[in-house]
Amino acid sequence: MQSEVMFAGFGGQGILLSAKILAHAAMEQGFEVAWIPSYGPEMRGGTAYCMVVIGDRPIGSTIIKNPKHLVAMNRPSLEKFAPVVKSGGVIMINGSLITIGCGRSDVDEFIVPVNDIAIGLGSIKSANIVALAAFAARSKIVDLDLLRECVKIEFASKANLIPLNMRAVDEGQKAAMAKDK
Amino acid sequence: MQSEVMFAGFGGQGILLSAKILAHAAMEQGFEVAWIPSYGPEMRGGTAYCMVVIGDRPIGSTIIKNPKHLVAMNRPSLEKFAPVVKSGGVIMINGSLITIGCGRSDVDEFIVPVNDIAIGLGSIKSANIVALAAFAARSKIVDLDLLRECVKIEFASKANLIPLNMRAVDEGQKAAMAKDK
Amino acid sequence: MAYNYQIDVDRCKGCGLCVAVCPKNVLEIAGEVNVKGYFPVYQARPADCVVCTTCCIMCPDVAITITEIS
Amino acid sequence: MAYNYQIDVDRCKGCGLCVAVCPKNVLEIAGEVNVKGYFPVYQARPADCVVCTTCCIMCPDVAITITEIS
Amino acid sequence: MSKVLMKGNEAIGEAAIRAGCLNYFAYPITPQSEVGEYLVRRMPEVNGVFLQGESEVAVSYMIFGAAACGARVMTSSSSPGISLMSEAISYITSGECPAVFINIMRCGPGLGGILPSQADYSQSVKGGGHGDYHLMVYAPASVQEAVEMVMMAFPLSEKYRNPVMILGDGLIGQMMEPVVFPDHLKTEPSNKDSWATNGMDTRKSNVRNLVKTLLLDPVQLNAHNLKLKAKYDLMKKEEVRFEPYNTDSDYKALIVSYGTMSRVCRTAIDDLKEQGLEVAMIRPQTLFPFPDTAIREAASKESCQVVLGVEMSMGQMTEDVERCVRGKKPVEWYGKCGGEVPTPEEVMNAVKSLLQSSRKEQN
Amino acid sequence: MSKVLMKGNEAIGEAAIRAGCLNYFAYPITPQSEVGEYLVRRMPEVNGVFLQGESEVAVSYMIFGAAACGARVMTSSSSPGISLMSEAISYITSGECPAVFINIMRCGPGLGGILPSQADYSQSVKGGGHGDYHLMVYAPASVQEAVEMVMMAFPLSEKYRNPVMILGDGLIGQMMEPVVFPDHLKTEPSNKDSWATNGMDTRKSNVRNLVKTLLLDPVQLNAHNLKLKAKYDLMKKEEVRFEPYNTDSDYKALIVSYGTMSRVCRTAIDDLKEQGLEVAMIRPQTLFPFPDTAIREAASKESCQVVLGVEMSMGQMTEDVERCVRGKKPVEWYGKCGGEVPTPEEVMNAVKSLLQSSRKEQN
Amino acid sequence: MGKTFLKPEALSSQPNHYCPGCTHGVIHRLIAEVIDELGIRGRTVGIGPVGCAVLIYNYFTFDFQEAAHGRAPAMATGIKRVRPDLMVFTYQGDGDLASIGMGEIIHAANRGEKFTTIFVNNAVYGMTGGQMAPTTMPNQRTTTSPYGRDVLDVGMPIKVAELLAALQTPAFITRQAVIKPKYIVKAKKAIKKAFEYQMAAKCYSFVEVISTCPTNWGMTTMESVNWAEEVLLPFYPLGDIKSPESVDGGTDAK
Amino acid sequence: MGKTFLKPEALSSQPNHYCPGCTHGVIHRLIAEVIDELGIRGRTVGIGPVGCAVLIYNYFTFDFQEAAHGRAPAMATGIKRVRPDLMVFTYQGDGDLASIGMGEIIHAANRGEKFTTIFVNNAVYGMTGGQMAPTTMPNQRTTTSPYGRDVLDVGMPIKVAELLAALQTPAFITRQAVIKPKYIVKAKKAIKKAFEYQMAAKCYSFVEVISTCPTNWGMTTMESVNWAEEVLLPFYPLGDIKSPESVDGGTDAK
Ligand SMILES: Cc1ncc(C[n+]2csc(CCOP(=O)(O)OP(=O)(O)O)c2C)c(N)n1
Ligand SMILES: Cc1ncc(C[n+]2csc(CCOP(=O)(O)OP(=O)(O)O)c2C)c(N)n1
Ligand code: SF4
Ligand code: SF4
Ligand code: SF4
Ligand code: SF4
Ligand code: SF4
Ligand code: SF4
Ligand SMILES: [Mg+2]
Ligand SMILES: [Mg+2]
Repeated sequence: MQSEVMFAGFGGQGILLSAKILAHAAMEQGFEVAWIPSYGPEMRGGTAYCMVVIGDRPIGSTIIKNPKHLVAMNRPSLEKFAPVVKSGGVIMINGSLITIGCGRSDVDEFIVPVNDIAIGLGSIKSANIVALAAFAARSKIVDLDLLRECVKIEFASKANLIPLNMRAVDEGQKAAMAKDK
Repeated sequence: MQSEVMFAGFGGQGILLSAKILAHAAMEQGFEVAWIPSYGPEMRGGTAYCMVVIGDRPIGSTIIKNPKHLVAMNRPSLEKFAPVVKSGGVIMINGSLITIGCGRSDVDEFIVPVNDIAIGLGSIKSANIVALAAFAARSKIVDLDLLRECVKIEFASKANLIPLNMRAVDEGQKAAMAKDK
Repeated sequence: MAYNYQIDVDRCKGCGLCVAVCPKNVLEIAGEVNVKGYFPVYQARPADCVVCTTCCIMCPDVAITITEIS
Repeated sequence: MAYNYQIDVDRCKGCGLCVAVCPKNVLEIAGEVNVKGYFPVYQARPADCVVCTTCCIMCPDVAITITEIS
Repeated sequence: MSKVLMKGNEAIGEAAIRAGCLNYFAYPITPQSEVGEYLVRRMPEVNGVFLQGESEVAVSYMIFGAAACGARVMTSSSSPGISLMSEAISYITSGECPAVFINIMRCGPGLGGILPSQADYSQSVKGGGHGDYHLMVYAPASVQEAVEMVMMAFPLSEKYRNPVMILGDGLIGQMMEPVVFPDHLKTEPSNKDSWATNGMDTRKSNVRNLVKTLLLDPVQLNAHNLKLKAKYDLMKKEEVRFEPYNTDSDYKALIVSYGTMSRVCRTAIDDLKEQGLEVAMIRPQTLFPFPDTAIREAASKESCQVVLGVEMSMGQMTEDVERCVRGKKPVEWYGKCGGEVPTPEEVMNAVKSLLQSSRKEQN
Repeated sequence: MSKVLMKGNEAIGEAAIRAGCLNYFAYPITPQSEVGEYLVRRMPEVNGVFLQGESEVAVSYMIFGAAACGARVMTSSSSPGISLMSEAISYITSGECPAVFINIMRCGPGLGGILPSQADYSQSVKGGGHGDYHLMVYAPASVQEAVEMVMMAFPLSEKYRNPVMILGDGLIGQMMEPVVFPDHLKTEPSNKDSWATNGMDTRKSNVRNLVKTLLLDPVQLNAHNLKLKAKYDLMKKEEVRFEPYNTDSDYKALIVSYGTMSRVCRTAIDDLKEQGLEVAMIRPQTLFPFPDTAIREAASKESCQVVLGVEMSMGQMTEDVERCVRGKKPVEWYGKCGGEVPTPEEVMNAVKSLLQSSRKEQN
Repeated sequence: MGKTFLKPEALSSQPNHYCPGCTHGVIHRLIAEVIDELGIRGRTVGIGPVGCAVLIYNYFTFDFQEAAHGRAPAMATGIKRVRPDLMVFTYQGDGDLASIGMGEIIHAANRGEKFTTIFVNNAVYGMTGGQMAPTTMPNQRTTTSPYGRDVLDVGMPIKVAELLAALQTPAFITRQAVIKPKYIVKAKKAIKKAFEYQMAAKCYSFVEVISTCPTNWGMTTMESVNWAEEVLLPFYPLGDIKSPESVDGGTDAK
Repeated sequence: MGKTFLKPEALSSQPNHYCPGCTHGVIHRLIAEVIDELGIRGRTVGIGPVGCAVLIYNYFTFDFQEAAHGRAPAMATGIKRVRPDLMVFTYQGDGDLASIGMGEIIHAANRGEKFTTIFVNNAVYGMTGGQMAPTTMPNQRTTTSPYGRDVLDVGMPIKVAELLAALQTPAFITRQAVIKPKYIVKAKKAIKKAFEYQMAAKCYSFVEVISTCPTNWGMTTMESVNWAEEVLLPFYPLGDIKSPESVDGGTDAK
C-alpha cells in the first residue's frame, strides 16, 4: 500500500516544512518515505508544492501524476491539483484564502481556515502546522503523537516556537475532528 | 613506383626548405608528393629532419621507416638514418661536418663538402641548396631545370638571393657529377 | 494641465519603495492582495500628489505611469 | 687563496652573455663546436680573471663554476 | 547509526566526511548547491577544508593540486560546470590522481533547465575531455545508494588512482529519503608516498615525486596510454555493478535503465506483472564499467523479444545497450528529457506497443 | 586554380576564406597555430576579422556571439583547447548557430604530446559537452580533402544550424601536399534573418530575434531536444560519407579506419594483396553521422571473417564499429597512440595474426 | 508643472520576475530609457547573464543573446568584431562578471572592445540562493559564508571598477547606484554616457551599479536600500573612475 | 678575495633545453639558490606552466606538479589549502598567467593564498613560436601581430604587477629583471623576500621577472638584453609595487 500527499500553496507558506514533518513522522512510524520538492530557479512569489510519498514497500516512481491526498493552501493550487487527486482521497482546503470547493463528490473534502486559526494562536507563521495537523488527523495517515514529536524535533533549534506549534497541532486536530461531526 | 627522401641535420641548416623545394619540383614534374616535417615543441638546437615522399600513385602511408634516400647534413643524422635506408638508395653526406662514412656497400654513398662549397659561394646559408642540387643530380629524382625554377620561385620574395642560390645549384650539380668520374 | 496617475495593481509587488520616496507622503500599501498575492500600493492622498514622478523613478516594476490629459 | 675556474664546455651554449658582462674581458668564444653544435666560451686571458663570479651570475646554463683549492 | 531523513545533496556531503574526505572545493550551481552549503558548516567541525572557487575551471585544478599532494578531495557540480572541468578531468586521469566528482545533472544542452535529466551519460562515460581516458561512473537510484556510492568512491579512486564520478539526476540531489550512514571509513588516505607530491620531508625521503602529464616521447606516451587502458580493462573485469529485477521470470521484454529513471521502470514492471505481462530490468549501477555481459545474457533469454533502453536522454545509454546486445535482440529506445520524467504509465505503454509491433513483425 | 604545395594548416585557413568565412577567432596551440598565423596575414586582404582571444573558453563564446548575429565564423584549436570549448559547443548546438570548429588533435590525456593522434574521437562524436547534442564531424585523410571538407562545412552548418567539426590529426595540419582549391563559395551566408540577432534594422523588421538556450518549461525543453534529435536523425539519413576500398574483392577481413591512419591501412591492404591476401576497408569520412549501414553490410559479406578497427587511439571508434556490426562478425581493435603511428607492416601483421587466431577458433 | 512617465518603448510590457523591491528592475528601465532616447533600439543587441537576470531578454523589445555564466564579454566581442555597427551591451551580475567571468571582462576591457557593460553589484549570488560573491562585504553572511565573510580566509571584496581602471587601455569606467531616486537619476546619465562612447566607437564603457537583493540579504526592501547606502556605498564610492579623456587613459580619481 | 660559485643543490644537474641566451635559466637558478638558503627544499612543491618552461620539473630536485596552461594558481591554491605547511610556488609565463590564466591569478591573489608566483614576462609566447602576448609591446612584431601590435585594435600591454596591486587584499608584489648581473642580484633578493612572506604565512607574494626571448624576438643574445633594457624596462618599471606592510594593503608606488 502506498499513498501520496501533495502539499501546495504560495512560496513562504511553509509548504516544504509541513511536508517534511509529515515524511519524518511516517518514517518514524516505520514506513518507507520520499519527500519530493518542486525546485526551480529563484523565481519568487510563485506557487510552491511538495509531494510526500508514504508506503510499506520501497518506493518506486517518485513521479506521481495522481496523488492520494491534497493539502491546498491557496486557490491556484486547489484549482491545479484537485482534479488529479485519486478518488477516495482527502482534500484539505485552507478556508482562509480559498472561497471555493474542489467540486468533487468522490473525495473527502474538508475546509479549515488555517490562517485565521494561526492568527488566533498569535502567529500566521504556524498556519502550515495547523494545516498539517488537521490533514494528518483527518487522513489518519500518521500517529498524531509521533507527529507532535517530529514537530518538536523540527523546532528544536528555535525552542521558543515549540509551544506555539504544539497549540497549532491541537487546533488543527480539533478542526479536523470538528468537521467529523 | 614510390621513393622517399630523408633530409636530416641540425635545426637552422635549412633542412625543411630544401625538402620543400624538392617536393615542389617533383609536383611540377607531375608526381604525387608529400612533405612530412618532424615537428615538436620549440626545443631549439636539436636535430631537424623532413621526409619527402614522391610517387606516381596517390601516396598511402606517410609514415616511412625505411626511406629510399638520405641527405645527411650532420653526423648524428647520418648515424641515425644511414642504417635504415633501403638498399640501392642514395646517401649524400655533408663532408664539411661529417668525417665518417655510412659503412654500407649496398647504397650509392657520395660525399659533398656542402658547407665549404657554400662558404666558397659567399654564404654558408646556401649550403642546403648545394646539398639539394647535389642529391637531385645524383639521384636523378627530378629534372634539374625544374628544380632551378622552384628554387627561383622559393626565393622570389628575396630576389637578391637568387643568383647566389643558382650558383649553389650549379656547384651542387658539379659536385655530384665530379663524384661520377 | 491635468494628469492621469495610474498604478497597475497587478504589476505592483507592494515593495513599498515608492511609499518611502514620495516627498508628499501620498502613497500607502493596500489591505487586500492582488492576483499575485501581493499587497499593492494606492494613492491614499491623491490630492497631495505634485506629479513629480519620484515614485515612478523608484519603482522597479514600472507599475506607476503618469499621462497628460488635455 | 687559489680558485679553480671551470667551464663545462658541453653545458655552454655559446650565448656570449658572460663574455659581455665580464669586467676584465677575460672570456672569448671558441672556434670549434661542442657536442651540441654550439661554440663554447673559454678563458682567453685567465690571468686577468679576478674571480668576481659575474660571469657565473649571468650564465643561464650554470656552465661556469668556481671552487676553492686549498 | 540510526535512520535520518535527509536531502540527497546534504547526505552526499555527510557521506564524503564519513569517507574521510576533509577537503571540498566547488563553485555553486543548481541543483546541487546544498552540497556546499552543507559542507561549509560541517567542515569546520572536522577541521576540514571548504573553499568556494572562482569558477569550475579553477575548482577542477584546485582538485588536481590537492589530489596530487595526497589529499582526499571532492567537488560537486552540475552539467555545464562539468563541461568546464573536462580539461582538468583529462589531466587528472593522466596524472593518475584519485578524486571524486559529483555531477547532479540538469537538462541540456546549453543552459537548458534544472529539472531531472540524464543527458550527461556520454560526457561522463565516453569522456568529455580529450584523450584516451575513462572515469569510473556510479549512478545512484536513491539517496541511500548515493551515500553508499560516495563512500565507496574514495577508496576505489585511490585503488585505481583514477577519478570517480557519481552521476545523479536532480531528484537524487533534491529529494529527501531516509538514510542510514555506514560507519566512518578510516580517515587516513591509503599511502600515497610512492607518487604524491607531498614534500620529501613528509615522506622522509630524498627521492622527489612528480605529477605530470607531458610525455613528449611517443613510445613513452603510448606505454602510458596502455597502462591506463590496463586499468580500465581491470575495472571492466572487477568493478561492474548492476541490479537485476524480475529476471527469473519468463520476461517478454528487457528494460535497461539507471538512476531514478529505473525506479519509475520498477513501478511499471510491477504494474505490468499485475496485468500479466512479465518484463525484466537490468539496472546498471556502474555506467563505466558498463554491465555488457549481464545485459547481453539477459537479452539472450529465450522468452525475451526486445530490449528497451529507458533514459532521461535521447538514447545515449541505449547506444551502449545496442553495442553489448550484439544484435541478439532488437534494441529500442524510450525516453524524454528536458526535465520531463516519464511516468510508469508511459513506460508501460512504450513496452506494450513495442511488443505489439515486434509481434506484428513476426507475423 | 592550379595545384599548389601547401601545409595542411595553411590550406585550411585559405579554404575558410574561399568558403566565405571572413571571421576567425582563436587561441594559439600546437600543432595548429599555423592556421592563425596564416589568417592573421590573409584576413586584412579580404577585410576579414582575425582576433587572438585570451583563452579557448573566451574564443568559443566569441564564436557563439558572432555566429548568433549571423556571421560565418571559424575557430581552430587542439585537444585540450577543445575540452575548454565544450561548454560553449553545447550552448551553440542548443542555440542552433552555425559555426566551424577545427580540431587538429594532439595526444592525450592531459598535456600529453603534440604528435599525430586520434584520441578525441569520443569527445567529438559523442559530445564532449553536456546534454543531448551532436557535432557533425568530418575526418580528412589528406590536405586536399581537408580543404574540401572545410569548404563543405560552412554551408552544411548553416543548413542544419549546427556546428561542424573538422577532426584532423597532427599530420593533416603539419604535412605539405599538393592542393587544388575549389572555386569560392558565394560569400553571402545563407539568409539568417529568421533567427540571427543581427539587429532589427538590418533585417528591416520590428520583430526581434532571440538566441538563447534556457528553457525552464520541461515540455518546451523536451520538445527542443526532440527538434535537435530530428536534425541528427536527418543527418544520419542524408549526410553519411565514407570511402570503400577493395570492397569488391572477396576480402577475408574488413578494416575500418579514418584520417591519415586510413592511408597507412591502404598501403597495408595493397601490400597484402600482393601477398595474395584480400582485405577491404571502409573509411568513414563523416564520424558523425557514422556509416553504420555501410560497415554492417561490408562486415556481412560471406568471405569476411573478422572486422578490425584501426585507429590512433585505444578503441574509441572501434566501439562504434562493434555497435553497428551487431555481432555479425567478431570485431577487434588495433591501434597505438601517444604519437606512435602504426606502420603498414604493423597493420599487416595485426590482420594476419587476427585471421590466424580466428581460423584457429574455427578448428 | 507636473511630469509624465511612461514605460519606455525598448522595455517590454511583461512584468518582471524579480523579488519585490529588487532593483534589477530599475536598471532594466534605465537602459530602456537610454536606448529610446538615443534611438538605437533597431541596432541594439543585448547580452544577458546567468543570474537572476537570466530572463532579461523577456523585458526588452530588441535583439538579445543569452550568454553562458560569465562569458557575456566574449560574446559581445564576437558581435562587435563582426558587426561594429551594432550597439552591444552586456548585463552581468557580480558572480557572473567578477568571479567566473573575471578573465573575460579584463581582456575585453583591455582590448578596448567597443561595447558597454552594465555590472550589477548586489554583493551576493542572487539566483542560486545567496552564496558569497567576490563583492560580498567583510563579515557579510551568505549561504557559503554563514559566519560572515572572513577576509583572512577568502580575501577582501573586489572593487571591479577600480581594478579595470588599472588597465592601460583608455575606457569609460563609472560606479553608480539605483537604491534611491537621487542615485537613479545620476545612474541614468552615466549609462547614457557609456552608450554614447560606444556610438562614437571611442572606447570600452563600464557602468557598475550598486543594487539590492532583499531576499538573500534577508532584509525588507527598506532595510535593503538603507544597508546598501550605509554599508556598500562607503566601500564602493560612486562616480566616474576613468574616462578616455583623462591623461594617458589613466584614472581620474586618486 | 675571490668568490666561489657552485650549482645550488635545489637545481638538478640536467642541462636545460632553453635557447642560447634565454634567461629562463637564470631565473631557475635564482629560485634554487633561494630555496637552498632558506633550507626548504624538503617541503617545497613547485608548479610548472605550459610554456617554454614546461619541462621545469627536470631542473629542480624537489617535488613538482605540472599545471595545465594558465591554471597553476588554482593548483597551488589546492595544495596550500590542504597542506599549508608546504612551500609552494608557481612558475608562469606571460601567456600562461596574463592571458588564459588571468582569472586564476587575480582570484588567488585576491584570496591572499599563501604561495609565491614567479611570473616570467618575455613579452611573447615563446613555446608556441612567438605569438602575441598580453605583455607584447606596442608595435612589437610577433607571428600573430606581423605588422606590430596595434594598440587601437588589441589594446595596451597589461602591467600585471600593477593590476594585482590594485586589489584590496594585502600582498607582496614586485617587478624584477634578469637581463644583466646588477638586476639579477636584486631579483634574487626579491625572490627570497617573496618566499619569506610565504614562510611567515603573511600574504600572497608575486615576483614579475623581465626575461628575454632571443629566438622569437629575432635578435642575438646581446640585442635581446639591450632591447629588454631599453624598451621593456621603461614600460615595466622595476621595484616593489606593493607590500603587506603598506597602509591598508594599498600600493607603495605612485
Ligand atoms: C558554468 C556555470 N556555473 C554555475 C552556474 C550557476 N549559477 C547561475 S547564476 C550564478 C550566480 C549568480 O549571481 P550573480 O552573477 O551575482 O547574479 P545575481 O543573481 O546576483 O543577479 C551561478 C553560480 C551556471 N549556471 N553555470
Ligand atoms: C589549453 C591550452 N591552450 C593553449 C596551449 C598552447 N600553448 C602552450 S604554451 C603557450 C604559451 C606560452 O607562452 P608563455 O606563457 O608566455 O610562456 P613562454 O613560452 O613565453 O615562456 C600556449 C598558447 C596549451 N598547451 N593548452
Ligand atoms: S515601487 Fe512599484 S512595485 Fe513597489 S510598491 Fe511602489 S508601485 Fe508597487
Ligand atoms: S508623483 Fe510624486 S508626489 Fe505623486 S505620488 Fe509619486 S512621488 Fe508622490
Ligand atoms: S670571474 Fe669575473 S673576471 Fe673572471 S671571468 Fe668571470 S666575470 Fe670575468
Ligand atoms: S653565459 Fe654560459 S652559456 Fe652563455 S656563453 Fe657564457 S658560459 Fe656559455
Ligand atoms: S534573489 Fe535577489 S537579485 Fe534575485 S531577484 Fe530576488 S532580490 Fe533580486
Ligand atoms: S623560445 Fe624564447 S623563451 Fe623559449 S626557450 Fe627559446 S628563447 Fe627562451
Ligand atoms: Mg549578484
Ligand atoms: Mg612568454
